[in-house]
Amino acid sequence: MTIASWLLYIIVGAHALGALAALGLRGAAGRVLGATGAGAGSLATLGLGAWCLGTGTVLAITAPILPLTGLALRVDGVSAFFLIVAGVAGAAASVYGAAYSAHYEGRYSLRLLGAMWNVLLLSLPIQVLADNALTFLMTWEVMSLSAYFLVLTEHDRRETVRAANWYLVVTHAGFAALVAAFLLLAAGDPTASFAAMRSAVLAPGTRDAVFVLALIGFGAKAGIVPLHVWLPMAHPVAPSHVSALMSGVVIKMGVYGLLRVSLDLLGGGPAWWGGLALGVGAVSALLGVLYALMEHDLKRLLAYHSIENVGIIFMGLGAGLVFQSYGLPALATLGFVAGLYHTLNHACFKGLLFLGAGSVLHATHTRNMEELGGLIHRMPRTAVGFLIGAAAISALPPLNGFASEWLVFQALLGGSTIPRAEIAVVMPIAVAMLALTSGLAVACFVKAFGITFLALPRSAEAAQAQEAPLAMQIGMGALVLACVALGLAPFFVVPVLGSALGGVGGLPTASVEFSLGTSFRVAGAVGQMSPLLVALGLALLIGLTLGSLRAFADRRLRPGDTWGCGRIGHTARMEYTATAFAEPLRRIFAELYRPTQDLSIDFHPASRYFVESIEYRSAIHPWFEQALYTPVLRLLRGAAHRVRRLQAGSLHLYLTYMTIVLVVLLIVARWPR
Amino acid sequence: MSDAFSQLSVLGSSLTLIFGLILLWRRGVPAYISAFAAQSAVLAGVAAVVAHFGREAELYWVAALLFLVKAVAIPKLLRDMERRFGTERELQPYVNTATSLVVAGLLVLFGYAIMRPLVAVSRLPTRAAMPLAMALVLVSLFVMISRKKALTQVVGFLMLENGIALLAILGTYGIPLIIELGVFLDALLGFIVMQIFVYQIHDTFETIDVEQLNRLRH
Amino acid sequence: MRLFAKILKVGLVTEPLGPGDDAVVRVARAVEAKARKLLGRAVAIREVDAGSCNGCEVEITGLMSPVYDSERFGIHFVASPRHADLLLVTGPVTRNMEIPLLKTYEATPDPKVVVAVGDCAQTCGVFRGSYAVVGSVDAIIPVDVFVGGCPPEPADILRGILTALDRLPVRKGRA
Amino acid sequence: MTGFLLEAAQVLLALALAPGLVGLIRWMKARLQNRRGAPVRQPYLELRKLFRKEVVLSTNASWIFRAAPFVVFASTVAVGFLVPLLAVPLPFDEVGDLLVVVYLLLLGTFFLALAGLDPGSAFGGMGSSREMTVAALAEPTLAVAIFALALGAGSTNLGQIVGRTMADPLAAVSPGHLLAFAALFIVMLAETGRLPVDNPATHLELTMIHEAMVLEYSGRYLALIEWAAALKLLIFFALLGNLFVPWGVAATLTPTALSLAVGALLVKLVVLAAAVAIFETRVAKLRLFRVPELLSASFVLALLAVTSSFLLR
Repeated sequence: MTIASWLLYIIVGAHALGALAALGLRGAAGRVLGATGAGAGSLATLGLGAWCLGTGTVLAITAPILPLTGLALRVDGVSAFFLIVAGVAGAAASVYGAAYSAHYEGRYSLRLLGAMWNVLLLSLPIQVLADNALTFLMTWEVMSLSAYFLVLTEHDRRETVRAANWYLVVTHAGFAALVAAFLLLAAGDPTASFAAMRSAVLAPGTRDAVFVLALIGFGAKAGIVPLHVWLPMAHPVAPSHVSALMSGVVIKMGVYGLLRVSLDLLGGGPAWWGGLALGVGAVSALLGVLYALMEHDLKRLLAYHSIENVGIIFMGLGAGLVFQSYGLPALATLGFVAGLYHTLNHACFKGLLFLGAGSVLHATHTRNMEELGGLIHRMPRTAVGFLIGAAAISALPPLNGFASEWLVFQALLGGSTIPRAEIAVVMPIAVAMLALTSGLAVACFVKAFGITFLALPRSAEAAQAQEAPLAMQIGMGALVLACVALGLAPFFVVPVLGSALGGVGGLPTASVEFSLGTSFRVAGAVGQMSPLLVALGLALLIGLTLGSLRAFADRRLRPGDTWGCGRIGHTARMEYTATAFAEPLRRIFAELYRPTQDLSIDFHPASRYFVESIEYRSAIHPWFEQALYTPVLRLLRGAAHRVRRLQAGSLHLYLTYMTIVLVVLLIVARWPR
Repeated sequence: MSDAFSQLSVLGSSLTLIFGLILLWRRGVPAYISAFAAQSAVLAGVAAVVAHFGREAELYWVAALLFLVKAVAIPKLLRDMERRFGTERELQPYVNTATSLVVAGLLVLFGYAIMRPLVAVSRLPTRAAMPLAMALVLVSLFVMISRKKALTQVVGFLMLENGIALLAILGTYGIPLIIELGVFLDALLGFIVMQIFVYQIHDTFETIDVEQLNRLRH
Repeated sequence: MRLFAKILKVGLVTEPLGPGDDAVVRVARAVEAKARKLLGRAVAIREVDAGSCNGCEVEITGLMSPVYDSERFGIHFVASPRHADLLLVTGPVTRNMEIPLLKTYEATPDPKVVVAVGDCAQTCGVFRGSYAVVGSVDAIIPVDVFVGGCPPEPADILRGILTALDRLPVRKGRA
Repeated sequence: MTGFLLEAAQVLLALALAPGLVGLIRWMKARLQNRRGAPVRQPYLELRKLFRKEVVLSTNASWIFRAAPFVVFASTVAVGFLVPLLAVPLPFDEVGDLLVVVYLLLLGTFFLALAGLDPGSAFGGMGSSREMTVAALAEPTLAVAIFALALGAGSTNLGQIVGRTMADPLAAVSPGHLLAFAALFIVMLAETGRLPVDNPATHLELTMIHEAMVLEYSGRYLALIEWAAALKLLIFFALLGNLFVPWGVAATLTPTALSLAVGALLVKLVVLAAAVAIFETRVAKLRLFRVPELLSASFVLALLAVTSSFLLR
């Protein structure tokens, strides 16, 4: 028995016990024990990933659990990395969830929540370890369904049910694409192992089809535009620790899957694969952040940012695929590393932000930013956590978002070494879109943090808010530490990621491209930097400024009212709102948002010069979603109508159908090939 | 030596393109006319540069002619027209300014992409500037598509002609003088015809907004 | 071309206009010297219209014009009392402006001085006794200097500012 | 060791020169308006005065409001360490490249915008909203201009870009360079709150962008913010001057070369200040919703710069 396999057993055991405890025990005991199992299992997942990545262990296990093929598991660098992603976010969210789910007591089923939470957390490591098509697809389904039940926790709300339905439909459409992709990849044999797929020689047309199907299937899971519609519906209505895990890890399984299929199983492809991934990534990133800007529901805003960040990750992967097709392994590694690094970073800061938003929801019972405000005074620790998450997702140095976005930029700039016209056209546009995305993200998080946590509370609930319980603070604190550490230490993380990718899909095994040191240099890329030194410098300079101000400047300080041109009273109604904050951008991008406006004025009956009330409504409609989904829905409805004719309600008719199908199947099966 | 040649030709072409972009950015017709005059002057300069480095004495004549006709005479005529109509501003183009500019940027990239094969096989020192000339042609066409006022369209047409001339100068070191003159005359004739039309439109509709031409159908 | 012509034209007339009459020049010199000593020659003014007929405002605007150009003495107007050293208050204080005036005074960081400009600010002028008027400026906030006149000339206002700066307590040491 | 001394010297020089640069622009503008204007040293006096005044702090404000001036100041000074003012290569060149410079400045903007929202004043919120809008829309131009520069130099590190242009003087007049310069000039106007985008001398809250955010600050905090703003302007000028016209930047650390570098820097700053002053006299402030048009024009220039750089490779 090696350490790795022990860890694997601990993962399975802990989650199984956690699920059983959650199902079997009532009240606080079940909740805490379930969370403990989940947390322990996640820590073991993290340990397994770190151990395998650190020692380079390749572990392969086959257990005869599934029919036909058995459960085939294998750890390599890529899966070990995703184990770490799942472990970090899972552990933090489990600790947080132990306290967070307390307020569901007596209202919603805690048993189902605890059990499904453990099932989901168990399915994630299995997912990335899966080594044959059947294991992969079965786990995929378990993961999707457990996430579905978790989304449905608050099942008595209309929006929850609607969101869960959308999620189920889109994810199953994606699943269908995946099944098709794997069937093509394995030449019709659903039991084929990944090793067999790697060595299989496919026609170029088939390979293209597999890639496109995989992009659709995994893109639906990852929330790539235009398959993202379920994401901003499902993430807000799920319990917050579930949102954190779904946004941080579950949608990353799409990234993992795409990487596994396109790079590992297919071994890379023509340049347009990468170009397609880069393109949908850039569009998702930009549209994600643009819609996030218009959102005033804190959790939905974060959900749109998940789309944005998945887009950035896809840009990194796409750039990697492009470079690989041009035979530039060092640059390709840079692109993939940038994508993976951002995956890990996003799991940390987005997990943190969702947990922070959960604390706000927990304290104020509203997700609407227009009713929040001033929480920094009532919930100082949550505010610090959210601020760090906001700065990290805005790619501000020296936090982790900056390190990975810098890498994506470097990868794209590195593309300038390819002397081809299409690259010369695509790369500057991609760089510009990424830059616009990150600029808008900063604006969006100034809004999210500023409106939610600063200024005066805009409602009684916000004014009465209480700081989150300790367990929730611990969950957030862990992720804060992760964000800071990952931001300061790219010189450590990047070579590890490089070695994790080593050997996958023909990438160079030894990652000599990345030199260690506090400032890290990347061969093929065109710049270097050191977040650690930047952070040190900033800290030093702040200290120095503070010190010299103490010494030389006047130190008097007098509290006073906020300056409002001498207005007599200053109330929360006079503050800038989230809508107002985003208004300039809404006007600038009006052609995209197509806002509808509705102004109705009630005049005083006596005179038109006196107004009794003014009502102004404005809403934005994601027109491309309507343009895309309305026809599909109409088509589906039409098809369903036609199919309904088959439904006569007569038992005999149904039996006839079955007989016909049986006969046809027998004929097909017996048909000589 | 030839390095300076290609730098200068690219610089000149970039300038003509930027003057073309002013049509998308500014709203006043006087600014358009100034931009056109400046662009023509730069075009004449490019022709002179090509004449100097390419040792094509004929092109000096083309340069001088270009300068006289396009940088001096036509702008003067245009200003007269503008004065007669008063200031009509391009207030509501079909495509708003910011989008227009981004579209123009994409057109430049597109021009670059389609000229790439030609540039790759060409050995001329001026080859690097040709995509920019192509981009000017595309941008001028876009101006004519997206703007409403007849005068804007006239200037757009003239810039289109400038772009073609630039392409000819860069690509072949000037087509023979005779053909050049023919094209020139053509353009001049076209300009005069358009001028007459604009006057007619103005007299009929009291505006030179070409959107009003839709009314002719009824 | 027109752009260049314009800039050339502007460039040609870029001669400093002579300061107005002699009195202004003398006041100006004095203000400059005092201001340098007291506030490091940087005085930020917040103007408060506490109910004036805007006659005083016209004259105050004259301070910023090229003729008087108060900026050359380091005196400039700012948008927020938080940035200001000196409040320039005009008009009789109306009921609606009473609290805003007080709040403006409170919002101004120390050291600060107040100059009340115009007769109304001192005596309420023709508005005295009106139901809408609370009283003179010094009934609401401490005033350092009154500048008389209806309206006072910019030179008088400058002189008033100067006198007020005189009253400013000079802070020394670890200021 | 000399390298670190050089770093310290250049940052101190930048801090010392920055208010004077603002004063110089104001003085030139005053002259262009036929006014005598305040002397160039005026901003120093204003800063000294502000450091001696008390602070009035809104009761609604949190620690963010008090921390923001320090973050803004420190991040701008940190950028001062990364941008080559006098000599290349700087010892801190590999600590951060041009992207780090851009994002460090963005860090300052982020905190200043939060501080604008913190006291709950409507003006502050308006300023934050507008500042973030402009900052976000300026990003693509910045990134693409950096792309154009990196294409030429094969690096985003400032020392290498400067060094490459110094080695190949003809590159300074190459179209890619000139276009990128024009694009960055427009972005500079937007980022430092200069005229067609923002009016640094306005008193009307409704037309403000940058000023509206700092309406609530007073005393030493205001001084830090003003100083940081002046430093940001100087850094942008130095970037424009030294990245595109690197002549005079010392390649060796001899006294002659360094004094020449100081002289060259001063000349460049004065020239750029004159350009800005003349430009600001000529143009009117744009409506807020025409600012995107200006920025998209600069974006097109940057795209053209990239294309030209590709062409001439």
